[in-house]
Formats: sequence, structure tokens, C-alpha cells
Amino acid sequence: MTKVNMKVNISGVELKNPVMTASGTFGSGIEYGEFVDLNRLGAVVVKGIANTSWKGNASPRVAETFGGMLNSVGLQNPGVDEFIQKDIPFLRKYDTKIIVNIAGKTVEEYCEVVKKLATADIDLLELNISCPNVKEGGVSFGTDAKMVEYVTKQVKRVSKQPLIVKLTPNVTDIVEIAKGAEAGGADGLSLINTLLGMAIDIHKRKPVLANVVGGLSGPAIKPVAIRMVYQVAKAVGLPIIGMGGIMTGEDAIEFIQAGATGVAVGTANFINPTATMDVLEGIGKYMNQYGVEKISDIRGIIA
Amino acid sequence: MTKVNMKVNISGVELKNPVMTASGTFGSGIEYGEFVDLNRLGAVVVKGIANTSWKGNASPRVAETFGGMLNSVGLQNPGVDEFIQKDIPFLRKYDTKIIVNIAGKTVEEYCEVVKKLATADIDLLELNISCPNVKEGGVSFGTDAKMVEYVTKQVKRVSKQPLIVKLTPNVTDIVEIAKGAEAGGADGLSLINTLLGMAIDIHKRKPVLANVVGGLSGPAIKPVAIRMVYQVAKAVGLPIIGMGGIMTGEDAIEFIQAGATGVAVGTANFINPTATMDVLEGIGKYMNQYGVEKISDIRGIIA
Amino acid sequence: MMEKLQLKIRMNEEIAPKIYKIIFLATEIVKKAKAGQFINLYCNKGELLLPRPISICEVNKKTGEITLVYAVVGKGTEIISTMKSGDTIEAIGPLGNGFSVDEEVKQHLIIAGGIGVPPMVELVKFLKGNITVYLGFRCNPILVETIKQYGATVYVATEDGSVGIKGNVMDLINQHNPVAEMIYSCGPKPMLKAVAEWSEKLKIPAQLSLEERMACGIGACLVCTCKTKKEQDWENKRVCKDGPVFWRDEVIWHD
Amino acid sequence: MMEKLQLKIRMNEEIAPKIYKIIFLATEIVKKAKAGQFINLYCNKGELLLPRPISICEVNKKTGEITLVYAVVGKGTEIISTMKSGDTIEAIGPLGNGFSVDEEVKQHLIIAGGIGVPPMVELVKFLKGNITVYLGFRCNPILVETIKQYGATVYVATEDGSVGIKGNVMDLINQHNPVAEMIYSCGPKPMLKAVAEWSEKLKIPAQLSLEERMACGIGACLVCTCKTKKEQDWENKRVCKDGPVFWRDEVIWHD
Ligand SMILES: Cc1cc2nc3c(=O)[nH]c(=O)nc-3n(C[C@H](O)[C@H](O)[C@H](O)COP(=O)(O)OP(=O)(O)OC[C@H]3O[C@@H](n4cnc5c(N)ncnc54)[C@H](O)[C@@H]3O)c2cc1C
Ligand SMILES: Cc1cc2nc3c(=O)[nH]c(=O)nc-3n(C[C@H](O)[C@H](O)[C@H](O)COP(=O)(O)OP(=O)(O)OC[C@H]3O[C@@H](n4cnc5c(N)ncnc54)[C@H](O)[C@@H]3O)c2cc1C
Ligand SMILES: Cc1cc2nc3c(=O)[nH]c(=O)nc-3n(C[C@H](O)[C@H](O)[C@H](O)COP(=O)(O)O)c2cc1C
Ligand SMILES: Cc1cc2nc3c(=O)[nH]c(=O)nc-3n(C[C@H](O)[C@H](O)[C@H](O)COP(=O)(O)O)c2cc1C
Ligand code: FES
Ligand code: FES
Repeated sequence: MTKVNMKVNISGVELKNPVMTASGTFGSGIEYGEFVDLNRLGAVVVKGIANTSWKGNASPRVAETFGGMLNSVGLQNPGVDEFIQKDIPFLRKYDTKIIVNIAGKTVEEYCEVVKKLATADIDLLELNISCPNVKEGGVSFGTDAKMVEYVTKQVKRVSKQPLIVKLTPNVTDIVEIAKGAEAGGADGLSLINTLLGMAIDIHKRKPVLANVVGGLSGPAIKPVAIRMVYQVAKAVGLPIIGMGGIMTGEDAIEFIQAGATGVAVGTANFINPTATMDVLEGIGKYMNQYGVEKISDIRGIIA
Repeated sequence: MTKVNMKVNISGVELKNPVMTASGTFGSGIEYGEFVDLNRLGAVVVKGIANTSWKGNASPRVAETFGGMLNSVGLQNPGVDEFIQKDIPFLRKYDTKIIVNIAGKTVEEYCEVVKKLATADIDLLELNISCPNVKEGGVSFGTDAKMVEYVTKQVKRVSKQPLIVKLTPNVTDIVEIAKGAEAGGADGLSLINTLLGMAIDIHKRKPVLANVVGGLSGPAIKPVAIRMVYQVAKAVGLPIIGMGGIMTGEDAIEFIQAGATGVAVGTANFINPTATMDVLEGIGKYMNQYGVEKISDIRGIIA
Repeated sequence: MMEKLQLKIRMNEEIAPKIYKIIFLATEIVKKAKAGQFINLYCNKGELLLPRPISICEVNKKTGEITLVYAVVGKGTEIISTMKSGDTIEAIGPLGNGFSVDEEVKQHLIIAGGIGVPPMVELVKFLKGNITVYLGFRCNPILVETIKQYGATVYVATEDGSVGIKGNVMDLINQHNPVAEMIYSCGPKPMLKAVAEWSEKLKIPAQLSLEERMACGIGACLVCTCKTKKEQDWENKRVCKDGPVFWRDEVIWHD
Repeated sequence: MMEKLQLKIRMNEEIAPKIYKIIFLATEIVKKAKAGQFINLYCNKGELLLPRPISICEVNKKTGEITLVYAVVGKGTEIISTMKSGDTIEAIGPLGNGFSVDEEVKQHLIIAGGIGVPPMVELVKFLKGNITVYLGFRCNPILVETIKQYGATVYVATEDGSVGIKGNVMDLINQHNPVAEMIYSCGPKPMLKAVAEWSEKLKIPAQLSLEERMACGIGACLVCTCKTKKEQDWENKRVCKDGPVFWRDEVIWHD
């Protein structure tokens, strides 16, 4: 296998390759560090971090579904201070970029996290706007284009690192939402977050998840993710990190051909702890097989 | 196995059991009639019928995905006149209810079909509002609550049979849409139609579907369907026909416990031509096992 | 009535690189099967839902066995290729219309390419009179001896020239200028299109076996259509039920 | 570094209705394994994505073999139960913390119920001193002889009274009023809760092995939490990484 050039540039940050981890599925890297060489990842996207520690939802928090899974972790996290203290020094030992996923229940909370990260040694911010907006009755920030523009603009004003906005797929028109983020000044987009779903234990006659509903991820949702990446890539000029059901290098190539610059591996880690490495190798294999010299040669190639 | 009472009442029409076929997956019953006894079905829901014949989209129209499939048939149908002449007499030979799924590109087209069906020997109408509204730039009728209310009201004015409105899941807030249908006078709701998705052939570097995007169906989407049935059943008083990935009796029970009165089997027919019968038997088995006397005893039992 | 059958595999062997021959006991199918029809094989692997349509290559009325020949091109055929003698495979069939065989016709011309060759084996058995067969392959020819054995005259073309002439079936045709009363063809779309044009020029009736991605395989879902002529207009017919064999005059070519 | 292992199955047999004992060669796991740890088994069936966590029942340092005992309760364990000697199963492990064994402790009390019994086998091997074991089952006791064989005194309760006393492990406790310096327990939540209350009253330290639905199994995804005490407050700990064994004092019971 000849060496291929896998470098990609996301919002001004150069990654050695497009393969990253999907937020919330890879902790802060320590655990999967037992299975994979973190140096080989384009970036580690850490779990969602809030201004203070969040306890998350009650258990059970997971349900297996056909070709997918539901989770209702509820963004349990130790808070930004502990994150800065413990996780950044660990990750910085590796030659990989650090992308911090940010959670909040109000615009102020988002801004507080971002401000605290201003002086931290990290590369990119990923704003998770699927969080429920408590001031607006718990509806997700990400379901209204005007709200997306507003929260993006506010966070952008206080952020020091480039800002990627991560979109929720639970919307009528993803393009309109993406344009909202663009108008707010986003430097990039991540899509998709999980689809809202539910599973029932018919024997116990109750929902499997203590939280009743949860987020659907895994290969089951890939067609929805590909469609959204494709639509958004056609309509918006920002770099996209694509995710949703990526299990193999071929899945990753599908996202890249749909228009993604980077790709993130989530649920697949649970099924195969070396999934990120397998995806990386699969991309290399495809590029070799078809003589693709650099990833941008096939990015968004679908008319 | 003792005989259980499976009768259900959908918008005033009594079905011998809750098991029906999902529109577009069962033709008008002739083909699957080779595999299953149509007399045993609660109802046959026929493919979408328009005022005139539609040619549908170019081929390929199907793509297999992980735990699901994409289709872009584009509502090919022979038009309501041929349907009335050929398909109704065939179906009426069987002791099953006939539900006609209606397609249209304008409100007028929907109304025209319904008017022609007014004197036809059928039991229920199912209005497919996932169709693109050509007067509104091709956006689906079903994505705007006001539009849903309007189209429902117009069709209701000319319909003689009870009217079920079939909702698209590609919306931010399914409850709001369901309430639109209710306000328009719908007698029942069907959900869900397919999720908009896409698949790419990375070797040919083009979409698998000639139409680029298509509708995702099959077990992959069940968690989204269950969630929507649950949410709508809690918010709206209308009977619901639940569908999306039903493969077994246990899947059907999940929908019923989420709040569905009837259940429709779609993609599963392709995987197993006797899927409808297997679902029917599976429901009976569950009812026997737990001593459920009538289906309404477990309907919407999830708090 | 039809049902989903559990068929016992008798043999499943690689006969050329990535090409397998599978034989199973299928008395129900054998009773009804016709050349040009296909059967739906189920992969029995959770996430792969749809059946795989594969043409009937040969039926043996005596033993009740059926033979298919398939290429491993993706996940489904990959899984089927790992099944072993003694294993059970799920299937429905026979499906589709098959070739129509006219007893009056005495001069038959079969033109097939690659994985379009298998259905021609069963066809050859039923044709009476002179049978000329042109087969084209990228490199490794398959089923040539089998077809010869049933009394046909077979000419082969390979793209790499390793067997027969170097070129494709159209080169064979141009070389031989065959005469025929009826043409039967199956293979890649560009080949079928070329056969259609050539046979039209010569006004020889031709039956073409088409391929399209399918779901139900029995005519219910309308995903497998092909454009066909209809009076002044055109319509979409179902490859699985109205085909896979169409008369050349019906087909409208597109891509 | 750890990796996903391909383990060769040596045996997979039903030892009681719907309860299987599986043995495979797993030198890498055997080297590190501790009583109370678990391993993640992958079902290798397309649509079932998540691994199945199963406790280590026994490790054999000499042969490099590991034994698990599992109940068939759903699709995943169903599939695993159909695997045969000679087949390969994918797994990672050992995972979790395991029981802590204090050499000073001489009076051990093990309380386990149903499918919570298997991890106690390996534990018994490592305990020194007096070991009393109370086991509760719905009907068919498992592993009783195995545990006795390692020198423990075993009492059994069954709900149907078919073996031992009729009742559950708490009935055994009330009957025997055991003394102990350390308690080890694994089983259904109501049992663990009762053991926790009883041991708290008697001020005997107790290690409880909890169960929760998991995804990663290695501490990365935070889906498998259990409520635990933290100073004036509480926090969610990971059953897979911080557990599955917790000290009684840590756990906050909820349902
Ligand atoms: C009527 C008919 C007869 C056929 N006869 C034969 C035969 O005798 N021998 C043989 O080797 N092949 C035959 N094919 C093609 C065969 O069906 C495909 O090669 C096979 O389905 C590929 O499956 P896969 O899972 O390996 O590939 P994948 O690419 O992984 O399959 C993904 C999906 O696409 C469909 N698909 C992929 N390629 C084709 C194709 N070329 N045609 C139709 N659907 C496709 C699959 O059925 C599946 O739904 C026939 C096709 C049709 C329609
Ligand atoms: C640390 C730990 C150790 C265990 N040790 C054993 C053991 O030694 N022997 C044994 O028989 N069982 C053990 N279990 C329970 C075992 O993991 C489940 O019975 C098994 O996962 C069920 O899988 P299934 O596919 O058959 O069931 P399904 O109900 O079809 O599984 C669906 C999903 O729910 C999860 N799930 C279902 N039941 C449980 C459960 N009770 N606990 C955790 N997850 C569950 C599955 O892992 C899967 O993700 C243990 C569980 C844990 C957490
Ligand atoms: C257990 C779990 C936890 C997650 N936590 C977060 C999170 O904290 N922030 C976030 O933006 N997305 C979170 N996600 C969503 C993933 O990052 C990803 O967008 C989604 O799972 C789709 O990718 P996949 O199908 O590869 O998993 C989580 C997903 C899972 C499965
Ligand atoms: C091939 C195909 C054709 C369909 N055609 C229609 C249609 O004409 N009208 C309609 O309302 N829904 C149509 N649907 C949607 C189904 O009726 C159903 O809502 C959806 O497929 C989800 O159910 P399933 O997962 O069981 O297939 C079609 C679905 C498929 C797969
Ligand atoms: S595959 Fe369903 S109609 Fe042909
Ligand atoms: S299962 Fe992932 S943290 Fe425990």
C-alpha cells in the first residue's frame, strides 16, 4: 500500500487524517487508548462538557435496536474545570487534535464553558445544539434556525478557537438550520447528532430507557446522515464533519463523497474497539485502489 | 392456543384484527395473495392512487441499507379509474377491509381522487401527505401544520369514507402536525411514512438511486416510529395506525403498547412474504401468554 | 399458493474466480421452473434484508435439483458463497416470466455475456433446431462446455483474448454475420443495447433478459421498473413480474 | 494494549434448562482475569450491535481456558447458545474491577442468586479460611457441586422447594444467622438490596456485584451508571469500569 495523503483542513486546523471520534462515544480517549494508538487519530472529539458537572439521566440509559442503539446518557460530565485539569493534559501527550464538545442549557452556560476554554490548549470547539433549551420550555436549541443563529453568534463572540456547530437531525429542514449556523458565524458544521427514538419492553410493559426517549445512533441511521450531509454540503460553504453509523472505511468514503471533510466514528467503537483504526485503513485502501491522491479529490464528488 | 379477541375499531370501521399492509409494499394484494390468505388480514392498504396514472421515478429505485432500505418509486400508479375498475373487485372477493392510500400533487388532485372514490366499495381513505406540493415549490404537504390542517379539511369535505391522514416523520414536531390533521377533521392517523435518506455507490461515485434521495423504511426506523406513535397517542385522541419496521408480532405489540390501534407491515413483506401472517400469529401468542383478552387492554399502556 | 422454501444445499463451489455454482434440492421450484426465470435467495444475515435474485441455470426434473451460477460481487453473494453442502438456504421461486420458446423456430441465436450466461444453459435444453451461441467474458469463460454438451455451437470472445477471439460478442457477430429466426440475450446493459440495435436492423425478433435492483421480486413494490413502449406513450413495467425477459420492441433504453 | 480476541470454543453445553456453560481458549484473558470481572462477548449477528457482558465463572491458568455460565434470555444469548465447539467467538476482556480479596479475612460469606452464582466459583478458589455460601434459585440449582468442591459450605434455597429449603437466600440467612467478616454478593437487584440492608444492620462489610445495561463495557460511553454516594452529594459511577463490584456503603438504591 503506497502512502496516501490524508491531510484535511477543518476551519483552519490541519488534521493528519479525517478520522475522529464522535463525541460521547469515546470518553476523553483514556479508555479506548487501551485498544488504539491515539496518535493515529485525526482528532479526538471528547464527550460533551458543561460549565458545571452534570449527573445525567437515570439508568437504564441504553437500548439495543435493529442495527442501532438508543442512549439517554443526558450529557453526564464532570464540568469544564475538571475537564481542563485532567483530560487536556492526558490528550496533549498524543499527536492528535483536540476538539471539545460543549453542552449547555442556556446560551449563558454555553458561553461560560467557551470562555473557560479560551486559554486551554485545545484545537477546536464543537457546539452541541441538540441540548434542551430550558428557557424555551426544553425544546432543543437546534430545531429553530433563528435560535441556532443567535446561539452561534453569542458563542462565537467569546470563543478563541474555531467553532463547529453540531446539528440535530430532528428537524424538518436541515439546510435552513445549517444556514442559521452559517449566518451566526460558525466555522464548520458537524452532522448528524442522534435521531430521537424509543423502545418498549413489551414484557415489562414499560420503556427500556428510564428516560423514556433517547437518541438513535449506529448504522441504522446512516442513510439519513448521508442525505443531510449531502444537502448541507450543496447549500453551505462550511467544512463538514460527517457522522452517523460509520463502521468501515467505505462508510467514511460515502460521507466524504457526500461532501464531508472529516468523519467521526461513534457507535461503531462499542461494536469494535478498533473501529477508528479500521475506518482509517479502509479509507487508505480505497484511495490506493482508485489512485486518489488527496481526499479533496473525491470530496463532494456526488453531483 | 385459545382464541383471542383481536377486533379493533378504526374510525368507526371494525377490523377483525389490527394487522394491515403498509401502502406501496403490497400492491393491491394480488401478488402477495399467492403467499398469504388475504381473508386473514384486518385490512389491505393499497398502494398510493392519484387522479391520473403516474409513471414514477427513474430506476434504480431501491437501495439496501443496514437494517433498512431506501425506495424512490415516486408513487407510480395506474390512476384512480383503473384502480376502481380492476383492483376493488379483486379485493372485495376477500373478507378484509379495503383502505385506499391517496396521492396528489395539489389539494385539487387529492380531492379529485376522493370524489371518484365516494361511490366506490371501499372502507377507509388514507391520505398520504408526504407527497410534494407542487404549488409550494415541491415541499411536502406534511411538513407544515397549517397546510396539513388545510388539506385535511378540503379532502374531508368531499370524502364519504372515514379519513385517515398519514404523517411524514421528516418534521421537527410530529405532535404539532398531528394536531393539524386533527383540527382539519381527520378521523384517524397513520404514522410513520419513510424517513428521507440517501445512499452512495462509492465505486461508481454516484447515488444508488436515480432519484438521488429516497424513503428509508424497515426495522432500522422502528425506534423513531415508536417514539412518534407514543408522542402522538399522548397528545391526540384519534385512532392511530402504527408502522415502521414491524417484522414480528412483538414489534406490533410494541406499537400497540405505544398507543396504536392498528399496525401495518411494509418492508417486512419483502424479507418474508408471509410476514403479515407471522405478525398476526405473534400478536395472538403474546395475548395468550399474558392472558390479554382484548387488544385495547394493552393499547397505550406505556405511561 | 407459494411459500418461502428452506432448501438443502447439495453443492456450492467456486468454478471460476469469484464465480460459484450452487446446487440445491428444490422439488417445488423444479416442477414449475422455466428457462429465464429466477429465484430469490435470502442471505439470512440480520442487517441484509432484501432477497438476491439469481437466474435459474439448470433444473433437473429427475433429481429435483436446481443449479444456479452466481458471481460474488457484494455482501449478500459473499455470504451465500460461504454456505456449505448440507446447509439450508431460504428462497422463493420460480419468479418472472422466462423466455418464450416457439416450436416453429428452427434457427436460434443466443448472445450472452458474463454473468448473463447461466440462464442460457436451461434455455439451450429446450430449443429445437440449430442453436448458435455467442458468449463474451472479461477473462474466465464459464459454462461453455455445458452449453456445447446440449448440442449448441458455441463461440467465445474474451476481452483479454485468453480464450476464443479477443473482443466482445459484437465482434463475434461482426465476424460471423449469423442468420437466425430468434435471438435470446442476457448480459450487461451495453451488450443488450448493442444486440437490440443489431437485431432491429436485421429485423430478427429478440428476447432480452434485463436486470434491475429489486425488493419484493414478485411484482408488488414497483421498485424494479424498466421503461417500455405503450402506444404513443411509454410506461414503467416491472422487471420481476412482467420480465425479466422483454421483447426488444418493448424496451426503451435509458441509463 | 488490549485487542478484540477471536476465541476458539472448546465446549458450549446446556447444564440446566436455558443455562449454558461455555469454555474457550483465552490465554490473554486468563493471564489477567480476577474473580468478579467480566468479558464482553460479541454475537456476530449483523443487526445485534452491542456486546454481551458475561461474568467470568472460572479460569484455568494451566490450560489457558476460561469458563462462563450464561442464561439464554434474549436474541444475543440465543445466538451464542447455538455456537459449537470449534467455532470462534469474538470477545474483549477481562473488564471491570472484580472482588477485592483481603488475606486477613478468615470468615467469608457468599450470597448469590440465579445467574449471579457463576462469578462466585472463581472467587471461592481465592478465599482463605471459612467460606459459607448461600445460593438461591427459582428452581434448578447450578454450580452447587463445583463450589462445594473448592471447599466451601454451601446451602441452597429454591423458590419451588425442589432442592434445599423452600424460599430465598434471605430465608437461609434468617435460618442460619451466619457470622462473617466479609460478604460477597451477586444476583437480582431485590436480593442485593436485601443483602445490603441486612449486612448494614450487622455492620459486616459487603461487596456487591451490580448489573446494568451496557454499550462499550470499558468506561467510555457512560450508559451503565449506578447511583453512588459522594460526600454530601451523590454521583453516577460506571458499573463496567468502576464496578461491577461496589462496596455496599457506596451504593444508593433506586429503581
Ligand atoms: C432477474 C435477475 C437475475 C439475476 N441472475 C443472476 C445470476 O444468475 N447470477 C449472478 O451472479 N447474478 C445475477 N443477478 C444479479 C444479482 O442479483 C446481484 O449480483 C446480487 O443481488 C448482488 O448481491 P450482493 O449482496 O452480493 O451485492 P450488493 O451490491 O452488496 O447488493 C446490494 C443490493 O443491490 C442489489 N444488487 C446489486 N447488484 C445487483 C444487480 N446486478 N442486479 C440486481 N440487483 C443488484 C442486491 O440485490 C442488494 O439488494 C441477477 C439479477 C436479476 C435482477
Ligand atoms: C457485569 C455483568 C455480568 C453479567 N454476567 C452474567 C453471567 O455470568 N451470566 C449470565 O447469564 N448473564 C450475565 N449478565 C447478564 C447478561 O449480560 C444478559 O443476560 C445478556 O446481555 C442478555 O443478552 P440477550 O441478547 O440475550 O438479551 P436481550 O434482552 O435481547 O438484549 C438486549 C440488550 O439488553 C442487554 N441486556 C439484557 N439483559 C441484560 C441484563 N440482565 N444485564 C445487562 N444487560 C442486559 C443486552 O446486553 C443487549 O444489549 C451479566 C451482566 C453484566 C452487566
Ligand atoms: C452514548 C452516546 C453518547 C453521546 N454523547 C454525545 C455528546 O455528549 N455530545 C454530542 O454532541 N453528541 C453525542 N452523541 C452523538 C454522537 O456524537 C454522534 O453524533 C451520533 O451517535 C451518530 O454517530 P454514530 O452513529 O457513529 O454513533 C452521543 C452518542 C452516543 C451513542
Ligand atoms: C416500496 C415502498 C413503497 C411505498 N409506497 C407508499 C405509498 O404509495 N404511499 C404511502 O403512503 N406510503 C408508501 N410507503 C411507505 C410505507 O407504507 C410505510 O409507511 C413505510 O415503509 C414504513 O413501514 P415499513 O418500515 O414497515 O416499511 C412505501 C414504502 C415502500 C418501502
Ligand atoms: S421487485 Fe417488487 S415489483 Fe419488482
Ligand atoms: S458501558 Fe460504556 S461506560 Fe459502562
